[in-house]
Amino acid sequence: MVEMNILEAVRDAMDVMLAKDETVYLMGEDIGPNGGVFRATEGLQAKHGVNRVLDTPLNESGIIGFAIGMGLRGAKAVPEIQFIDFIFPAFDQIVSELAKFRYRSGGQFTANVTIRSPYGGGVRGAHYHSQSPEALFAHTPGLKVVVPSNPYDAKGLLIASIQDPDPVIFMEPKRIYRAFKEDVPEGEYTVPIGKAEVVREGTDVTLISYGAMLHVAVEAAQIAAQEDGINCEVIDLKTVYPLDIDTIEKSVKKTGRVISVTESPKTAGFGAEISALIAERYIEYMEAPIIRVTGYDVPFPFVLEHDYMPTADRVLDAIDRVWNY
Amino acid sequence: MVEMNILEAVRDAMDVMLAKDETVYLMGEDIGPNGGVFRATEGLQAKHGVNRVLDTPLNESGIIGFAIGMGLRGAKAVPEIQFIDFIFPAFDQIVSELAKFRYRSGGQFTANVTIRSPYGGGVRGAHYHSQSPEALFAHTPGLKVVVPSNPYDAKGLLIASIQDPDPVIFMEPKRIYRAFKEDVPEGEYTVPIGKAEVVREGTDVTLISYGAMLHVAVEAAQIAAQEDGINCEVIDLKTVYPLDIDTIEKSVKKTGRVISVTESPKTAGFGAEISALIAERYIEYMEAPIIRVTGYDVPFPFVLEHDYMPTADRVLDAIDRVWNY
Amino acid sequence: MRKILNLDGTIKKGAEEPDIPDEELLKWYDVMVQVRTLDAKGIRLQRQGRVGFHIFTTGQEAHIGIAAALNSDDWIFPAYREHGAALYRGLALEKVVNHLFANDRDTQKGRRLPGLFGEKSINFVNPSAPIGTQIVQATGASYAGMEFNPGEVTAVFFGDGATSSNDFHSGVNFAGVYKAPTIFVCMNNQFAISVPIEKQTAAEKIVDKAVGYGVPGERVDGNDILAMYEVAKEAVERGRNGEGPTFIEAFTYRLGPHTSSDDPSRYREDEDVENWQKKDPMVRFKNYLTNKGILTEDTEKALWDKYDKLVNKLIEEADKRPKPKMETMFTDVYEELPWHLKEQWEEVKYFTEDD
Amino acid sequence: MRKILNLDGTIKKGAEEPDIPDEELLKWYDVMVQVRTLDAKGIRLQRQGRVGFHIFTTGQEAHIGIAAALNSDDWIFPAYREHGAALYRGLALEKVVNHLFANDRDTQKGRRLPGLFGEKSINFVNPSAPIGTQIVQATGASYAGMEFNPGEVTAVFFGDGATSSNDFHSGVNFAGVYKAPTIFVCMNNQFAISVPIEKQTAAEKIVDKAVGYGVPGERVDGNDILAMYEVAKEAVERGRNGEGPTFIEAFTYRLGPHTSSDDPSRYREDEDVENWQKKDPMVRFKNYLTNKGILTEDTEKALWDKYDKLVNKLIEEADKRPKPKMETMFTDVYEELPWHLKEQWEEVKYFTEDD
Ligand SMILES: Cc1ncc(C[n+]2csc(CCOP(=O)(O)OP(=O)(O)O)c2C)c(N)n1
Ligand SMILES: Cc1ncc(C[n+]2csc(CCOP(=O)(O)OP(=O)(O)O)c2C)c(N)n1
Ligand SMILES: [Mg+2]
Ligand SMILES: [Mg+2]
Repeated sequence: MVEMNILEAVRDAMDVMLAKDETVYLMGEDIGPNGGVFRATEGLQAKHGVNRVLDTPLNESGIIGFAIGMGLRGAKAVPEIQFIDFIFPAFDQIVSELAKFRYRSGGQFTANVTIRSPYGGGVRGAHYHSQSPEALFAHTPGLKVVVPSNPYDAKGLLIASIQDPDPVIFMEPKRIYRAFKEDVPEGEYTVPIGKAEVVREGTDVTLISYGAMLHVAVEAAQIAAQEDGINCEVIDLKTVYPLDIDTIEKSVKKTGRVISVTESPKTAGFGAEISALIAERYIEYMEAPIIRVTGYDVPFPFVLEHDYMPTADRVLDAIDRVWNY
Repeated sequence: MVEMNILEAVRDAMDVMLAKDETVYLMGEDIGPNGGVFRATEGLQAKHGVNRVLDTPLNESGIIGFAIGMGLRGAKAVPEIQFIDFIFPAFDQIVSELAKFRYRSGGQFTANVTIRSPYGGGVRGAHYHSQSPEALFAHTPGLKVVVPSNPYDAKGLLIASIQDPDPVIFMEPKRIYRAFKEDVPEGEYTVPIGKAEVVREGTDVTLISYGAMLHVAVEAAQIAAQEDGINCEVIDLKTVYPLDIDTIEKSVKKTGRVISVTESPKTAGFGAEISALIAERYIEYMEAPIIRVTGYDVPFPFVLEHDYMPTADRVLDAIDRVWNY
Repeated sequence: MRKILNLDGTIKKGAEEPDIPDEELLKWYDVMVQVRTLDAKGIRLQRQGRVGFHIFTTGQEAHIGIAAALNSDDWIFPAYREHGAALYRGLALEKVVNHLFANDRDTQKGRRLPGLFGEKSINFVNPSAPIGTQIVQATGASYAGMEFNPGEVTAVFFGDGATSSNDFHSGVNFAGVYKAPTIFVCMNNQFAISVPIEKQTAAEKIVDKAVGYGVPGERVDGNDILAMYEVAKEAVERGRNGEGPTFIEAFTYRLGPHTSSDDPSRYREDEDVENWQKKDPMVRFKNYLTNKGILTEDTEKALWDKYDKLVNKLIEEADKRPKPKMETMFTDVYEELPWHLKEQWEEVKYFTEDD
Repeated sequence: MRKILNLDGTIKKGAEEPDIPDEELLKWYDVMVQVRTLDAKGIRLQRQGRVGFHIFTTGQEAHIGIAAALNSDDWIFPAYREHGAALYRGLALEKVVNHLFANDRDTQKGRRLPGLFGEKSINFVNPSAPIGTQIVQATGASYAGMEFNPGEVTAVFFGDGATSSNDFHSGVNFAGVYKAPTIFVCMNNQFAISVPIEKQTAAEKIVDKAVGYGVPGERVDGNDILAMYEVAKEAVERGRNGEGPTFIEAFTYRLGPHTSSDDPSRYREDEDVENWQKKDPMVRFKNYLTNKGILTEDTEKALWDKYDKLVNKLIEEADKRPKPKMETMFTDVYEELPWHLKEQWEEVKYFTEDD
């Protein structure tokens, strides 16, 4: 075991896989000598070689298209998009190509590509260094979307993603990259893709979240317990798509009250999918409205960022609304 | 009044606006001498000039970026994306630029751009000539998403979109481009953006849809009335984003039973937003699960297209489920 | 512009005739016949409503010369008019025909528009429909090929329209930077559906684009299969030697419509088509083979007959086959079927059993 | 490479000295002082935690020569190191400083990272953060400008890294095809954050990229404001005369870090920086002005003092201003506030009143 923060865990996952599997390649802007703008790839080029860790020209569709080509030819490609806000130039390569290759070729051609990218607000990054577009990828059959919330999962899920033959969008919560450390096993281990975890058991209200927002949900749950004696169960989805319906089912049938906490704009965000699944499958268990705590439907702001982001306060208000319904 | 199908109505809207407002410009692939692959722009270049109706190089981000630039400089730009499946290379220009210009510049710079594009399945077009990505745009603050279902609305909404100072994604249901004709007024008129319409009154179940799927919903409603005596209310959203919550509210409070009918993949599709809004705001009125009838979570298929698309049969089954709940 | 064959099949003054075995030359012609037979049959089937769509290769058969310059384990990324390259590699016509009918034997499992097929066993990649996306993918594949199997090269085909695409820009650029052994082949047929090359780019020649990426370029008569073969050979050589990518502009013309949905009379003159018909790559090559005594009227007729019969038979068989099973709607989205697709599959079963 | 000024401010042998009024030359220098003052103050404020971010222009001030070659109603699309162009057009420093503090007087309403600002009144477009997007937008604007106001031209700035972007490719290509009067100015400072130009492209020179778009190109010493002015003048001339776009590669160097978040010692040698410091565009221009007797030690010092004091005062004032009102989170998403934003605004009010 080594104490690591999320950033170190991510780096360690890549280091382990580069050492273990010579078909693993990294590519991205500034990931070489600069070690990535967040230093996620620090030292990896020096250690594993300039052929395996590629600084790329400034073109995201190029990075992903190139990674797809490597994947088709047998590599496990792990491209980095510097900020997920810059993934949109690559959108066509991701949704038209990466997501559909296996299907359109009748299973003949596949590309094992794991797209890593820091996402999310709370870092004073404004419009273009703050977004959280998981809903767009969750609407794209063929992709998996993984969002860890702690160092142990970050490493285990990233290794699992690199090994997974299907394409994965691996979203790293940059707001908590360095927020806390945890014991993380050395070497190779995996955390299963597609499995959620109940990180706090409870009986009254189910909070569903992932990534950086998970911690906001947990904070709210703690306060609700302390201050109001409301006992929230908190689910960390970990994999947003395809999500773990069983864990959700069990919890919401128990509590009958559900709140999702996600940070992207509300309309057609991933919280909508959570609400819709529940309203479709378990509505008879619901004892209150199904609430979404989200970012607002505006471009990500700058100075008003704090008011834009879901906070424990806002979650507590939602808890109050469903509890006292 | 002139009898027109949707395609003719769309063409007429452009013709009217090109004639009336010299700041209106069209641009797209094959829209000049070829008149567009669906002939939506047939004759417009000959009539309004090669400077106003531009055949473009094969680059969708180029088309949209160029249109944005024209918009910034005072034009009303009406780019065509040949099939909406090919809009993804332009995704960055749409979500990072077009949607955010007004906001990021503090209201100083705006681009009046109306992106027209044929969308949807049912035309044996396979993966890349069939998709319906409205949910992606509805998750993008700053955009409006408009989807007409008949000739009258097609013309009136397109003229309204061109006049609207905000960017509009105008999705044309190509499956019913030529399906039926209606009386359409000559010259200029508008249908308001942001307003839904109850196209069939009913008391038992609310069906919410738009575009080509609206007709599937209406068909199911007719059968349900005839065969089972179930009286469905059918709402044509017309504007998907921002949608008309009042019309939805009134209807669902009345019926307590809701089904949305949309053709894109289910997960994180626009049906999810409809469900989520209702589960959040009107759950106490609900007497049954909120059901989504959608395409499946797979890339758009080819020979199995008929089984992929929502049909009256599938909607009827959903009606049965909510009615006999 | 590189050129070897005159229209009458003689060798152009000053050009050197490549030294290629007769058998190989005949194979090229054989594949040309297959391609053109498929075009003739395909459009007829489409007009009869028996298949949904047809994409034409006619006029662009000299691309087979590029395939011939590669080893069989080099990868090929086609656009959608390079069926000849697949057939050259030995793809059975039966597979093509089953694909056209999108039946249960279609390797694509009936998921694609007819004409968009790939085949893993011959390293012939399944093409997209969005234009240009394969270009940068080919760069990535060639880079991986260089890493995993030094000396391997990758060829990628695309049209003149595709040179405007984003993935062209990054594809050629990345290849230049990494010295990846990619052979970029622009089949410049001078139109992107209706848009003529002058509306596509102000560059004098497509090959000029290579300069901006620091990649060597070559312009070649795209209707001259010998010249195509020669420039490709040189490019392959460079690639195998670690000298990086090459850009080839093959100047050609599509003699048919863009696809079965297109009406070319809306945007080009009959006269142009007639002029280009005179430069037909098959006729020119046939003249060459005839001059050399490799091909006779009789052997040629026999070839056409053979494929006519064969393809007719394959069509008859393919048409009888059922469409792919319902489960193919859900498989191959992921390696394993997730819960929600299992659920959705159950739902479809319910409705189709109802029908 | 076009060049007029030697490092010592003398005119290069064979080059012609442009005929520019002293007053105008002094204005250029004045703007340079403003730009560099803002850089010095900005980074200090960032280090003090008083503003969130700083983007450097230092070393690239010769871009002012491009702005000087335009009319004031021509449009400019900056990247993010072209504050000089805005100041040249008369943008009040007060506006810049209020923007840096993202306060209630910021024209951007506190919505952008400090340094990313535009100003409608001077046709200086609000830049993005995604690299390259402005390039094709500029092409569109220049086309509209040509339609609405014949003779109008548009200039667009971007870095060497941006030449790899998709929107560079379509931007230059579309301009070539439509003969749009766009002046493409690549500020080639040889790095995209840490990525050196050799990893960005295998092209020998950035200007080579113009060839592939059929657009005339010019390479210029980007630290020589006179040369920058001259090539821009010629490009403007061409644009106004309907001769279409021009591509300018300005070869330069960023003397500071990429942004306040960057540590350039990780990827470049001190020696390089020192070498380029010797080519500092301000020093060179100062030498020229001094040689000509337009500038003296005293007038120069007075300039620095003036802006030092002015900016200090502006900072003091800006720092005191409140942040923009809560409603600015919701306005300008659309021209009018839709129902759901009204609702969300109510929600925010509820929480902020709670705080
Ligand atoms: C991204 C994208 N935009 C538009 C289309 C529609 N489309 C299909 S083929 C084509 C023209 C392609 O021209 P070119 O690259 O020259 O190839 P050719 O068909 O001439 O062989 C167009 C515009 C598409 N398939 N993909
Ligand atoms: C699409 C996109 N990808 C990545 C980034 C992160 N990024 C910001 S600036 C920059 C380098 C830009 O280099 P260049 O164009 O040469 O301009 P310079 O900063 O050198 O002036 C990068 C990679 C971005 N802003 N946008
Ligand atoms: Mg072509
Ligand atoms: Mg640079």
